[in-house]
Amino acid sequence: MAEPARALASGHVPGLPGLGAWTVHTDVFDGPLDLLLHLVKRDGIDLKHLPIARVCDAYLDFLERLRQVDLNVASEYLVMAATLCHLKSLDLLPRKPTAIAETEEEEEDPRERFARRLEEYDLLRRRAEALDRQPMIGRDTFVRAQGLPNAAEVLDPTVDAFGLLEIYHAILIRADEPDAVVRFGESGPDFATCARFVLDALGGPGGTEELGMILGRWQRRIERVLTFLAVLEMARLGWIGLDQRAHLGPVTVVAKVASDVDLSQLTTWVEKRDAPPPEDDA
Amino acid sequence: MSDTIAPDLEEVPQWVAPTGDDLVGAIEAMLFASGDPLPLSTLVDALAGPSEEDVRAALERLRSACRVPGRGLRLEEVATGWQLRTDVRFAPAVLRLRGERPTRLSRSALEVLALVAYEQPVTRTQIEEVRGVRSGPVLKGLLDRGLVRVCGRREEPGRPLEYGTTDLFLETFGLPGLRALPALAERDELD
Amino acid sequence: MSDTIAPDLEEVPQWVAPTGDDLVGAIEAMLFASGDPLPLSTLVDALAGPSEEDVRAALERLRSACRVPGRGLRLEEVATGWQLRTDVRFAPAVLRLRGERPTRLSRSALEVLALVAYEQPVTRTQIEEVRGVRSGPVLKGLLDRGLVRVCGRREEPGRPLEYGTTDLFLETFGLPGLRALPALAERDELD
Repeated sequence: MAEPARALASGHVPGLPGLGAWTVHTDVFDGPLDLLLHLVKRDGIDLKHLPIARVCDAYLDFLERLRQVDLNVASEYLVMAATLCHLKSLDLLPRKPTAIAETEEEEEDPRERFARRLEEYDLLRRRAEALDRQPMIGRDTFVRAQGLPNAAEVLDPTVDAFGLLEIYHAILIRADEPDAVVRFGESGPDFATCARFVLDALGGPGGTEELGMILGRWQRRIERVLTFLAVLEMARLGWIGLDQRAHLGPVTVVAKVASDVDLSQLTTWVEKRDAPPPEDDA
Repeated sequence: MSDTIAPDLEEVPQWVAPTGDDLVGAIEAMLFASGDPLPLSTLVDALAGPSEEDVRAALERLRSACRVPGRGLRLEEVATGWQLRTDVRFAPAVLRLRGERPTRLSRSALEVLALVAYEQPVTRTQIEEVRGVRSGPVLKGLLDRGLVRVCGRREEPGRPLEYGTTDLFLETFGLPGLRALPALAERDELD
Repeated sequence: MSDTIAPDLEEVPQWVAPTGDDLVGAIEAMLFASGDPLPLSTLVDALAGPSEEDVRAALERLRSACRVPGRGLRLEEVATGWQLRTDVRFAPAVLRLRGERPTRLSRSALEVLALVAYEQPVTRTQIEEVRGVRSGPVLKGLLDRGLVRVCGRREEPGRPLEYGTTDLFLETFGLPGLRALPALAERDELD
């Protein structure tokens, strides 16, 4: 960016067709103030004592060179040219008497106002450069990229590689069990029988047994399922308690009633569930 | 905080707040895991034990430890807290690793950003008056990048939007606050 | 690589490869900024100067430096390269900072993961046959978490997808490779 700006400013503009892509207002100079500031610095002019006539001439001269190499000049540059010509014309008029000029700031000479504006822009430029010298993320310094989750952050402390092995082992044992087969034509297992089976296994109040062990005694999947449902129902009724000490650990069933408890409540529930839907009254 | 973290004593062992070397190490781990800047208060709360002075002292120890030859990180205090960052000396190595060119702001963007930063709150009209060119698209770009935000409306005809900088701006330029902006008085710039 | 990184000599200064302390520092900065594990070859390529032996020696120096009291990070060589991570000793502090409990995998997820780990490559049908339940959603969850990946198609009718474990799986369970998965015989020895 700095290179074409220098080329233009020094007047050594190679008027080659290949350079037609240059557009002054966007690429080379960032607006007329930027161009003006560039000319002022190039010529070593003190911003505090801005010679409007000289600056105006330099500016017009520069625009003329741009025109000669057939570069488009944006309208804001032409507005600035008009402003400068106006200010230059003021130089030809006598200055207002000092007494009047001192009355109010509103009476400030437009040339001074213009010089102040250029100073203000110069300050902004310096501030922008100072900001640019700050270490910037993405250029001078980098923060930590979020990569794969950190093992220390995601690892379930209860499962390590050996835990994984235990689980694999358990699946293998389960898979070795006889296939769960439903035999048609055979009388199906009975919900109450399965409930009684659990209560018998527990052997009265306080008796405990691992749920997995109880279920494992059945050969067929349908019996295991019914027994599991019976356990849930009895837990709901408060006949038994379920206890799991560790996450993913074994579930222990604790009896709270005698093993010969009356199962009618349970069977009522089962019969209700199994009863055919009531006839439509219509 | 500890209530939600240790609801089950059987599973989560009692928290023992780190001290000494371990406090420094724990803070380094926390800053690393966070990535984002961490306010001092967040560290103090999470560590639940060491005083604010202890944590601050540990942060200073960590900052010094990063200055030892052979280290590639720096501990910086920015607007929103403490953050680990790569040492500026190693920016070329990081860029080569990423196969990236450095993120740069155009001069227009830097000008608008500097104006917003030093003069906030400012309106778009003010920006355009100082720069002498239309600045809408550049301003929009800075809004999109999250470096500038709308911070209000000026009570004047048309009620124009006022713009200011964001925390991300301070973070991006490694500034603890707006006061840390490089001081450039009008006088200095003429000297 | 350097061709794409330094297309403009005016803007990007000539690369001077770091040596000595600076090599260690540069590597720390690169690992920090990367996040993901970096293979040795990637580091060597990006550094464009030090030999593979130099880089390996610098990595070892960095690893030792992380073991000094007061450090909270560890340099580890995992399946896909070198990675800076928080020291496991400070995992409770990191978790407290985030107000999180460790992420847990459900029993179903662990079962599927165990099957994939030990039987890979496996198809979904195989998994479902062994477990006796539909396992599609669980498998998808593991794919999303990056613990399981599609590693091929079985040459059989329907060409079902085959699944295997990922590097993240190895990292999560602290395994240097699949061979390090404990065998059933080793488990029995522990009883």
